[in-house]
Amino acid sequence: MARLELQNLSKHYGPTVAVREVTLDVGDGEFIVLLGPSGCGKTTTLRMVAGFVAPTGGRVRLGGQDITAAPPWKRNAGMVFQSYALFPHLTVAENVAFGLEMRKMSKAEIPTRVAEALRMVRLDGYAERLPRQLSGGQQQRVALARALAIRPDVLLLDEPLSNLDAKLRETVRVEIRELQRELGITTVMVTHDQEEALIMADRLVVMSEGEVRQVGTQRELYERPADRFVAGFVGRSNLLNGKVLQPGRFQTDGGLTLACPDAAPGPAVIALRPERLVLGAPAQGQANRLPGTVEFVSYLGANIDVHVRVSPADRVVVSQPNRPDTRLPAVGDGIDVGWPAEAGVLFTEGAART
Amino acid sequence: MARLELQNLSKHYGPTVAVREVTLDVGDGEFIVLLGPSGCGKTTTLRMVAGFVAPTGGRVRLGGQDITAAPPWKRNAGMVFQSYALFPHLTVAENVAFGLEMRKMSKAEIPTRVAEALRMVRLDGYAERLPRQLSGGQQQRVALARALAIRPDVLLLDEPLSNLDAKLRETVRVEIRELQRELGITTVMVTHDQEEALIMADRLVVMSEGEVRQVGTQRELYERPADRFVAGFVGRSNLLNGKVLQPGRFQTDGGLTLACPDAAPGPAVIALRPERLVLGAPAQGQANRLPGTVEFVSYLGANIDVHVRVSPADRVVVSQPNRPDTRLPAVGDGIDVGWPAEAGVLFTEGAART
Amino acid sequence: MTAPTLDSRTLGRWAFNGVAGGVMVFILLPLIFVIWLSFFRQEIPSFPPDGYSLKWYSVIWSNPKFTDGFILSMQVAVGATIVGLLLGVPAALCIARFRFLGREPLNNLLLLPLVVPGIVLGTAIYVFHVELQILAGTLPIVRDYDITIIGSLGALVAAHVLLVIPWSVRLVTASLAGLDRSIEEAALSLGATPIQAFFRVTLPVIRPGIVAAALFGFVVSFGNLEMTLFLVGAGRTTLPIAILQYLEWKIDPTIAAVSVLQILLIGTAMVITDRFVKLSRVV
Amino acid sequence: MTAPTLDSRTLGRWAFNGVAGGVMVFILLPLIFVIWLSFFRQEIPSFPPDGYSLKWYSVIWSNPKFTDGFILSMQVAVGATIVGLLLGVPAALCIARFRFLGREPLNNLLLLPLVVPGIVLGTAIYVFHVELQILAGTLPIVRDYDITIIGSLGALVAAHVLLVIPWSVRLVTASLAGLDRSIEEAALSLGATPIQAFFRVTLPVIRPGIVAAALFGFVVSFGNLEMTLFLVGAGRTTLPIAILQYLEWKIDPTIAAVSVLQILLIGTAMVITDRFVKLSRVV
Repeated sequence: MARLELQNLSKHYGPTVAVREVTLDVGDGEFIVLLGPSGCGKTTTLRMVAGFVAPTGGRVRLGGQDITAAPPWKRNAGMVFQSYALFPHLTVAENVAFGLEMRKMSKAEIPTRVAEALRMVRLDGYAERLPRQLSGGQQQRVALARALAIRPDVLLLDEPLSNLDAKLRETVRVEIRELQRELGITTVMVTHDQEEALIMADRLVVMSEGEVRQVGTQRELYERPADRFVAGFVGRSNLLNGKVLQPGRFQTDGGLTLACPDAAPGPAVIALRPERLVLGAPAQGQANRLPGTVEFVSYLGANIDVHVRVSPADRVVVSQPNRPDTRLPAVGDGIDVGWPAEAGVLFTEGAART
Repeated sequence: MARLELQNLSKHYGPTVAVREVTLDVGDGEFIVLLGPSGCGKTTTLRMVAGFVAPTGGRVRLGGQDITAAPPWKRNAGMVFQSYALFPHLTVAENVAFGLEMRKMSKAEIPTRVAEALRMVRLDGYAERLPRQLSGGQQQRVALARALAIRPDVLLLDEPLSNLDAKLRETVRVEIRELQRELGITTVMVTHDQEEALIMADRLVVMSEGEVRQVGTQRELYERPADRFVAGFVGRSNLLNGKVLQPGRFQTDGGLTLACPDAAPGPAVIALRPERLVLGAPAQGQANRLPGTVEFVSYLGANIDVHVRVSPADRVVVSQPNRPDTRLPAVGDGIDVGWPAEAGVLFTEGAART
Repeated sequence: MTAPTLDSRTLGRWAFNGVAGGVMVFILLPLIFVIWLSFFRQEIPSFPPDGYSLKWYSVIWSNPKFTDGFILSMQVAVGATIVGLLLGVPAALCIARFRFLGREPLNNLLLLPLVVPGIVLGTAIYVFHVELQILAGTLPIVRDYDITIIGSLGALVAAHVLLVIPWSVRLVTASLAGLDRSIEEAALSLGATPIQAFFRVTLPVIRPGIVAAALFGFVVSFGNLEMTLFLVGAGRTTLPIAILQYLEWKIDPTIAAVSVLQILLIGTAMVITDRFVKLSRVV
Repeated sequence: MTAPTLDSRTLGRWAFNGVAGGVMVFILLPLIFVIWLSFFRQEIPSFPPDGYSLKWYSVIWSNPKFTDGFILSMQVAVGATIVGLLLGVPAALCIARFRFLGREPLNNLLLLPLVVPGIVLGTAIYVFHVELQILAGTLPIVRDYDITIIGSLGALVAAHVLLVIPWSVRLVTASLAGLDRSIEEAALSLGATPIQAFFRVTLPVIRPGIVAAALFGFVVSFGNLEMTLFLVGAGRTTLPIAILQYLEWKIDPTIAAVSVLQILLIGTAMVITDRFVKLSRVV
């Protein structure tokens, strides 16, 4: 339970830059998620905090102390690995006790602490089992108990849920977050799953190609994405390429002219959240109103996605909440799409980027 | 392009029943998805259609012909494997040509058909590459082209998207569906991903433990799930255990009394879709209105999930669309949850089931 | 900014490299010495050498024991490799594919020729041949045509097949284990019969394993002395036996020269194979 | 309701089982014959046997060549296995862990003792020892204390270490490849130093590979004849050499009996090892 500070943390492998100048301040008890596609440097960053990778530059501070040069076994960081990394030849209790033994805790105290850690993850009855006798979900909880038993200053989670099946993941992510909040332990998690990140984090750090693209709460990332990458990666966005003709007017490559927020003229991308678009009659009153043709309809239960072609080069996805009275449009129907000018987010930089 | 009929198809391995009496009628050009958790028998069913697994009982008919006893190489079924199963020693063009050569097509005609198949999946320029020189998404398209080049009567897809990354999967699933619709080819796909299934299918077949639980369109499955399993697996549901006291009155195990649709008294489960529940002031007018405490809040971009404890034993998730003016409730807030009586779906059978 | 973690790790790395280097030197040193010795001019090895010469290499060619031995060794090794692959590849397919009852025993049995000492195997096969000859002697056809088993080339090849089989089965099994079975199913679904699928898909994909199997089988058979000692017919010698017999008679750099040639032969075969297959990955 | 698909597959299955069975018989037949022969009563093998007897087994014990040979073979094999593991385990760690420059060459080099014919290796090491003795002779300490290298037990063990190393490195490398590296990192993050992590986590997990390595190293060293022939000192014999010398003198079922005992010894070791490790999975 301590504050974690990363200052200009970098890792180079020869000419390749895995992580570039990451600066991050994780408050006491905060849950931070590093989010990004594979190869974006998020795992390397976590491993530098754990001490498995020596940074090329920058500092790591934990609870005010500089631990940049400390070896992993002197950092008091509890880590949960993607593979769980349980010791296959030790029982559940011995796995959990391992860190306590390494800390030379008295033989009398260890069983109490092990039992406490196992109770925390609801595995009281499993102390004598071997890891291979447990299900994936149970193994994951043993890994968590083992990391928590040493009462670490910081908890590091490396894609801890990626080996669980989809339905189990839904409940476990909430459980882990509630446990972390209860214990008030500073936590850094790495994931490539944006839904997982959105559900669990206090703040998110979006990374790409070794760099931090944006740090912020869910709402900040979703409503004010810093660039095109974040707009596409966190939540879904319709991205339309084109240019700003004059402040407030945007022309797509497909030739449509749209109302948009103010921005300097020049090449740009406009990002539209699917759920900010409306279809049919409600489109009448909007600043932007385009006639289009329905090309694809997905009934997703809570929402309905409608893919509408609005110009030969432009197709947008509209997400509507599914009300009992919602009528599903059919493929080929003509339909109007509308949205207010302020629903568009403009990126002038990096317009050529994917 | 033909109709596919399965009649009481079963597969037993000794005393274990992998697939039990599956009957299904796939129309000409229809896209059917077999959906279920791993081990539910969906892949075995697909492999019986392909001819790789000999059924213990039942019949398979394709285009009116009984093919139950035909070996795979006489079935004219194009299959796309989860691993893509490209021939690693052959180029892309040779991979696609393989099925045509086996059909003794003339040497003059093959290149035309190969080019046509590659154009279909937008891989025109890659004919001379080897599979290992392609990205995962490109390999997947070669596998699709190879299966389509033989102009099969039925296209079989075995988790074709599970090896692609999340963002790519979002676009590929729409592409495959549009291609299938354009070619009008009868298709059976297997997946464990409910979102994928909802987006791609004309009709879904939900399987569990070797049995078909329900067959229907997205809307049928979502709004009228046949049992508790389907309600939990297709979309999300709050499942509250309890009993029907009298028609229209339900009591949860946590002691809450709720208005519900009519059903015979006895033990039952009530399933509530998170997006049918409302929070705060709008809850006032509803048939069910419960005071509760907010325990967890997830900002998911398009939606906001609020977990509310309504009794010591009952917690419900409420999903609200995220409007620009939506206020996020805080953990610990007292809040009302409400829903109309008809939003609950009752299952009296299998109340004890998970 | 070098952290202590790094220092101790770098140190560990150097220690490890030291061990690896030591092992390398340990293996290489005798080979280097024998190569050096083969170029000595004088007959009795002594230090420092009087001078260097290639004459011992030319001596080899004028000694019919060596040339005849080389030819017989080649015949036996090529024969045994071919037969061993013809038996080993189907056996490997069988082991990799089917969960049949005798699978585990067969798998363990295949280790036997690797672990049973050559001298025991040689004795056993010699005795077996003797008994076979005795049994066969009761058949009129064998008596009439005076067919001999003991010491025949066929019997020697059959025995060497025993040496080849474990390598061929294990190497081919290893490549089959790395083979995605669904590529065969893909071939079937595209209209190939099982036989077409095997020859057009399976075989090309496992070819590296088969090449490696052939190499190892050949080398092991070519160099075998222990078993061959008992089984080779009167008046015949394989190269290893020729070397042994020469050594009983005198020690001069000829033997070193023969060894160098043999190492060159094997080394070349390995380098060529390595172009097809990364040996260290298969073996 | 048996489909033709099934029929042709069942047929294929039988064909495969036939091949597997054939291979099994082919490997087992000589061994079965030698076991049978060891119980024959008469001295010269002939069919049918005059009767059965255990006397050949008792003959072994009264022949000091066999008992002395057995003891020396044991000493050499145990020594070579221990030294081989002490060198092989660190080398395997090194190969499995670091992408160092000499990694591929070292990996290929380790195959050398497996593929270089024993007779070549034996010659090379013999020559090496001779040269070493000559070089060492120039040092006063060696002259004064009359230290001999040629034919010494130490030299023999050192040579046999060459036979043990490829097996120990390959088997341990295979178990390390199956080891999730993050379990070591987990140990470090829980406060274990690298040395504690190695002894409390890595070593217990790769123990099966080490046991298998020890078994194979022991067996290969114990049964080696080719290399030992050149290196054993005057008046000393290992068991395989004793068998060879006995065979030059006469052929009777004693040899069969010795072979059976040796097979039993190896078989027992394999069965015991198999309880720790599924051999067919490691090797």
